[in-house]
Amino acid sequence: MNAETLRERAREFLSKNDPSGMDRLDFLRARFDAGLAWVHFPEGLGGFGAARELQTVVEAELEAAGAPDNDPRRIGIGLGMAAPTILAFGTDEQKQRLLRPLWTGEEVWCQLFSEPGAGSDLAAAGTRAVREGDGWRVTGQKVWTSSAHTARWGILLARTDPDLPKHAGLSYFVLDMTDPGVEVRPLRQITGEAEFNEVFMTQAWVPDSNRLGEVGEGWRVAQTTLMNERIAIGGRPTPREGGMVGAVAGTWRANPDRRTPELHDRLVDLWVRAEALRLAGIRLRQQLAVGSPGPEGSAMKLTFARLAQELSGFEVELLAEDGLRYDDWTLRRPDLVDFNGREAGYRYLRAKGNSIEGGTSEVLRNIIAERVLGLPAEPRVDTKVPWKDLPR
Amino acid sequence: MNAETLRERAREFLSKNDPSGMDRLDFLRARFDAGLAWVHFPEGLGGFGAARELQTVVEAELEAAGAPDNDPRRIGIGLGMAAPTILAFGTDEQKQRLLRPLWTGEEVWCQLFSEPGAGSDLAAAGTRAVREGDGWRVTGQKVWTSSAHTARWGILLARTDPDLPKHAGLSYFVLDMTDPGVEVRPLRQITGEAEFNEVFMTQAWVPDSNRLGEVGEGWRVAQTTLMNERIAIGGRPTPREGGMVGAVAGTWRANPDRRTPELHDRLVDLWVRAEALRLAGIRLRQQLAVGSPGPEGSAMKLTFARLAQELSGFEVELLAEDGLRYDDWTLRRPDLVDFNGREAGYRYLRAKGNSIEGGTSEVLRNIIAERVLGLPAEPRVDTKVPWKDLPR
Amino acid sequence: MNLLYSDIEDQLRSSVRDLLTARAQPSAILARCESEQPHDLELWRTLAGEVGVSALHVPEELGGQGASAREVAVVLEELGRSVAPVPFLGSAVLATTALLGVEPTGPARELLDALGTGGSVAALAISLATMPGSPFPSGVEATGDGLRGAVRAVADAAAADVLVVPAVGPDGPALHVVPVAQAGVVVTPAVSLDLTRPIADISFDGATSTPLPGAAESALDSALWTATALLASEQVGLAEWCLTTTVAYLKDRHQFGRPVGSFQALKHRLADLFGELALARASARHAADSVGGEDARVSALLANSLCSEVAVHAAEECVQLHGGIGMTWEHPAHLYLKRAKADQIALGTPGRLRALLAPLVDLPGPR
Amino acid sequence: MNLLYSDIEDQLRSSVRDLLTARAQPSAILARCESEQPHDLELWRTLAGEVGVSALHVPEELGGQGASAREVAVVLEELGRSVAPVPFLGSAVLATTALLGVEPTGPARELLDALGTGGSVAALAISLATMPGSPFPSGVEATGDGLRGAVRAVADAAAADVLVVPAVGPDGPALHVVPVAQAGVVVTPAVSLDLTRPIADISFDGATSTPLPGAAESALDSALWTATALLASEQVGLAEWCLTTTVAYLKDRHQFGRPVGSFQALKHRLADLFGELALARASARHAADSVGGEDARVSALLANSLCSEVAVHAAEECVQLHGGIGMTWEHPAHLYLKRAKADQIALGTPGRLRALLAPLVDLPGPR
Repeated sequence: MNAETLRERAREFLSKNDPSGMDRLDFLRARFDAGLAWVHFPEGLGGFGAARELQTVVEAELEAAGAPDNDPRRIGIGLGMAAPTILAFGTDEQKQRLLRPLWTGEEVWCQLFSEPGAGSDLAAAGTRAVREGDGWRVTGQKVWTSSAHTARWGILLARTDPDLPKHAGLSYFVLDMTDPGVEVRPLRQITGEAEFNEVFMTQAWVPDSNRLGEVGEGWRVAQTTLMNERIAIGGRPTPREGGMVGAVAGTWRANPDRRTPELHDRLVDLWVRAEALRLAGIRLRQQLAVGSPGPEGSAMKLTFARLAQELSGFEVELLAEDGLRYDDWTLRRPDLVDFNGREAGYRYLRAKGNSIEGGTSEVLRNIIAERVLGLPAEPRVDTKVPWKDLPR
Repeated sequence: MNAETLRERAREFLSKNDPSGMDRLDFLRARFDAGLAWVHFPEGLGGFGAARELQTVVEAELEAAGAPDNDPRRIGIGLGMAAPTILAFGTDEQKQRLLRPLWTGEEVWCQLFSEPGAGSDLAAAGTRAVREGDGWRVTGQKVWTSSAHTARWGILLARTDPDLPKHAGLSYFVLDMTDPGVEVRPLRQITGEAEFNEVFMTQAWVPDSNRLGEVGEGWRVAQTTLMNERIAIGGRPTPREGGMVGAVAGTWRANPDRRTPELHDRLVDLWVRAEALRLAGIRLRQQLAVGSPGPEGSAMKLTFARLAQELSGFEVELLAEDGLRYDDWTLRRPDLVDFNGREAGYRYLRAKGNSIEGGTSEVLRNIIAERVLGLPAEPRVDTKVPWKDLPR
Repeated sequence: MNLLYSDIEDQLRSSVRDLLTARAQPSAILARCESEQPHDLELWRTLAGEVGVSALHVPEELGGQGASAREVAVVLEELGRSVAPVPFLGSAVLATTALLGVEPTGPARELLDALGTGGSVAALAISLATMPGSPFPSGVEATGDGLRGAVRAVADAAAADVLVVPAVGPDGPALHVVPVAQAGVVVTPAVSLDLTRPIADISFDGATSTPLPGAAESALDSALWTATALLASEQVGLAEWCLTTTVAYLKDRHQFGRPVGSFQALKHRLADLFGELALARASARHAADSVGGEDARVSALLANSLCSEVAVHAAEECVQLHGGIGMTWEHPAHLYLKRAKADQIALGTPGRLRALLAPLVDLPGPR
Repeated sequence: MNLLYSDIEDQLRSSVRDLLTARAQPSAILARCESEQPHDLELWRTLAGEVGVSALHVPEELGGQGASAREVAVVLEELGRSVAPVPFLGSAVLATTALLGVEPTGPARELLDALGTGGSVAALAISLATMPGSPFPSGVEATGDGLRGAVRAVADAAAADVLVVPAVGPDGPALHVVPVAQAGVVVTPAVSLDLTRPIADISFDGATSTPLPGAAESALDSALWTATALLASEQVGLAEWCLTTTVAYLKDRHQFGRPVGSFQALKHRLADLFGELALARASARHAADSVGGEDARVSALLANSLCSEVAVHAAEECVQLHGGIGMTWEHPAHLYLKRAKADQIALGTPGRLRALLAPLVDLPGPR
């Protein structure tokens, strides 16, 4: 399958499915069924096993034809994390049932991994799943769950055997978020808004047919999810000044009277690093395109978080008196985070989350040091003890 | 014993021992014998058990009378480290034999703790002392030994039992540096000079009467030495701009054409932190004077090292073209380190040692975190294993 | 130079701390901060009336405690540690110091008395971002028809029943005493980054006022310099809370089967923070000790610029090292982060203060 | 924009690296650096004559390799990694680029040929600290009696048998070719911070010279901008050596019964350095790729200012994390520290370069 064949296939599909004359959902379903959803997925599951890079060919054709998209940012967790995991570990029935409405956006997904007591240490998750007949009863609390309030399904990491060491006693489930045992509460952040949720499960029911992977294999399944999360983050190409640096540079340009020599050098230094990070992102994508992604990618999120925090902290200082203000403390539930839609104080506070969410900067540094640089692990005290005996 | 009595005692001593008409060494010996050497030492050992703070009264009287001093910087290791250890752990004979020539400077001391394989981990020292008759044969290598080439005695940490865990198998000796089994070689540093030495011991002889403390008690004895080292470092009051910041500020003032806005803010920031460090030192001494030293002292050396490095790095940048030069790479053996007697490049390189010598900044951070902040220790893998079985 | 805490200062600290521990717990502060009345005026009346914090550095002959700026600094350390929403900075530091700089008779003396008991709360009508040494503000004019003009970002103004307003009239600059409860004064609370010391904007449209005789410019100057020196102590208290709270949390929190505080990378960061705090404390004590003395400006700029950086760093580390919980609204860490960031701006950002300091210590800039 | 390494570049890299591994081990460099001849001219002749590094970006029609600045950058990466004392920057980058900027005929062409084979070594007679965009230097005058004047801190001058000298004469600025072996030229090696790229001072007292026809100012400008862009790659190579060497040492070195590299605080610092290096490399590749193009100045300033900071940081961490051994003369870490610090100054310190960059990216300074 080369680009030309694919382009033809897309055109042929469009000739039979005119987006201007079709219901959006019907169009998306048809696109899925035509194997043009994600071309690297297998036939019958929205693709036909083509090379991943070729997806861009399809997107270009469809975009040119004015086709509706599946609103990928809204359903990012499903697309980026749940789908690759279902593909890798799901049964045929699970794939058939779940992937199509996931891709079309009919069913939103959320991720139920983090717990109040298991943040960086995800493998210590304590949410219990107890076998009952042909299913499981799940009780516990998850946290930092975006989209939980709109989600139909959650990918859930739960403890099925507390007597085993922590990595061995986990299993991986698909939880029906409409189950009466599931309660979703908004979790307010320091910005005032609530992007995330807490999810409380009280004897929530999961049929065993909604298990992904074997019992006790949850950690391995979760690794697939997390690896895909890391790939998904920070992947988009941006133009120069496309990120937060653009907002801050704009504030600088608009405020000549607030400039000082000290702030000037700081800004140029931040600008330099932001631009270098952008170049490093371009370099990474060039590596990916020739099939040899470099290890530098693992450091991108770390640098991104630091820069976002320094830039936004700088901006508040630059604004001086106006930095004493905030735009709005109202408890809101935004669908998407948009740094540029809010003011400097919001950016400052929201950026604090960049070094926490999706793996803290501390955990990322461990990963870089051990997996990229090959430095030895620290002595571990938690890997051989039964989970129930771990100090917490 | 109050200040007044002591002042009278000093005056009485001076009336009998006129420094202007006496041989320097005779005067120092007489001062020692009169108990005016270190007043907090016991009677007969150069003092008479007075409060340590009262020493300043004696110094003031003697200085006013033009008395010679014992050149304390030249014999700092003896005064600051060997003497308190001998006092705490020596036998009466050892104290009588060693303390007087130590204090008068007739016998210079050096410290034989660090080894190439035992730097931060001093307790892993591998220099072996093997019992032979009424003494010990010592074989091994020590490093970073200042004054070794002028020293008569060395305080030596050596392994007397490799089958015990590392802290338990050490003993503490006084090594005769003139022994034929001792070879001293200068150790050249990145500055080009050799402040320090390597000391090679090959079957060097130490009579058992030169052991300090019990066999196997070496680590405890060494703790006394090290505690006194930390007290000794960074203790002197300086005037504003008295330290390296003065040299750098001088370079700034002398070079108006090399100033830039960026360098300006950096310099003022460094100046602020240097002055705050000086104030913190004053505060610490005020605490000591009222008998309640605060825990902040442990952080002073850490901050000092960082500032010295930042300041000297800044100065080289400020000098720009002249920063490409160095004053002299000749291998020299300076008696004392004097930042101000050399140029910017030397300061830059020499300051790199500040975060290594006398305990690395990394070890100091561990100490602050555990002993001051009370954070838990890391899991230890080296404390219960026989020393000989440790990985190295 | 005395950089220690005296016994009297320690006693004062413990009175203040006991009261704040009882009455200003984070949950209570959080519940209040989005309410109609974010300032806790009841707590303030107790602090002022019972502990006597609001007239500390007012001379005894003017009805005050006759203490020095050092004691004011100790109170600020405790208030920084608790981020209690009381108008200490606005009323007891800025407004009171300004009043002490003009002729302390007549209306000035009456107002000092009222502030000292906590019976009245004042705010000095200048932007909280005003730097020490700034020229006398020209935003409010004293006309035959009363005061006219506006001031933005005034600390504690929403809690004040009376304002001390720098205004320029036909006879030059003067401080005016202005009751809030009149038609010519509108105080509009701003949405503030700092939830526990909210700012407000004030407009004057023919407001009735009493001008105070005396040297208005030097009085305002003195208020700004004193506040610059003393705010460093609030920042020290705040940074210390952040360090202490983080250390306590990391001792307790377990991940990977170990207390998180046993991980070396975190230990080293906290050790560094401890080192910064030692510098901050020494410089803040020095600044408090130097108020009114020869080295006052240098020590105020030094302490405020340094402590601003340290407090923000401490608050940012506090949020980060708490992990997810530190990002939540229900945990108090964000109150400290917001206060630290606002304090960094208050009375001048660190870089702007360093630029002021440079010529005072013979470090001239590029030609 | 291509930020990767091409296969040809990889081959070039490995030829250079193999040679340097065989012939420029740290012990040999150390032994040489305090000798009478700190440059390794024999190694240089091999690099120039056999590997062909000295005429890489000289067009084929001028007898060069016809490669681009990208390949020059790859050689600089390797030279940064080995700190081999060869006059690549002075001769093959600065002098050669300057010669390419004037009319490449007659004496200029002859000199290019001689430099390309390694038969001759040149230095561009400007201070290594000169910033790109600087005005044409006025320190050397072309008079009827030959060149007169002096230049300080010229990189690689002590290794040069010929100098390319910017001088101002009655007809304006020109580049002059000046043989070193004459009475009118005195090259005095300076005691240099950087032991492996020593500088020298040069004085001209009636030196015989051949003025080169062509646009001297733009030729010099081009040499400075190109060198600014490419030195970033040397800094990347240097930083990478520091990181790799430190990682290897910390895996091997044991303290407290553990490999030192298992201590988390050190791991985190090295991870941060790895992140910095990723930015440095991307920016250095971008600068090399942009030489002569539209974005050349921005990318050169960006890369050099950033890579200067990263290289110094890497070298400082290398020394610190090696502990005592890193402070000794016998360990090569100091050679890298000294090179990194000198490179930070070369062609402008990072702060000075950022000040140049600001207006180019519409970030104007305070009014």
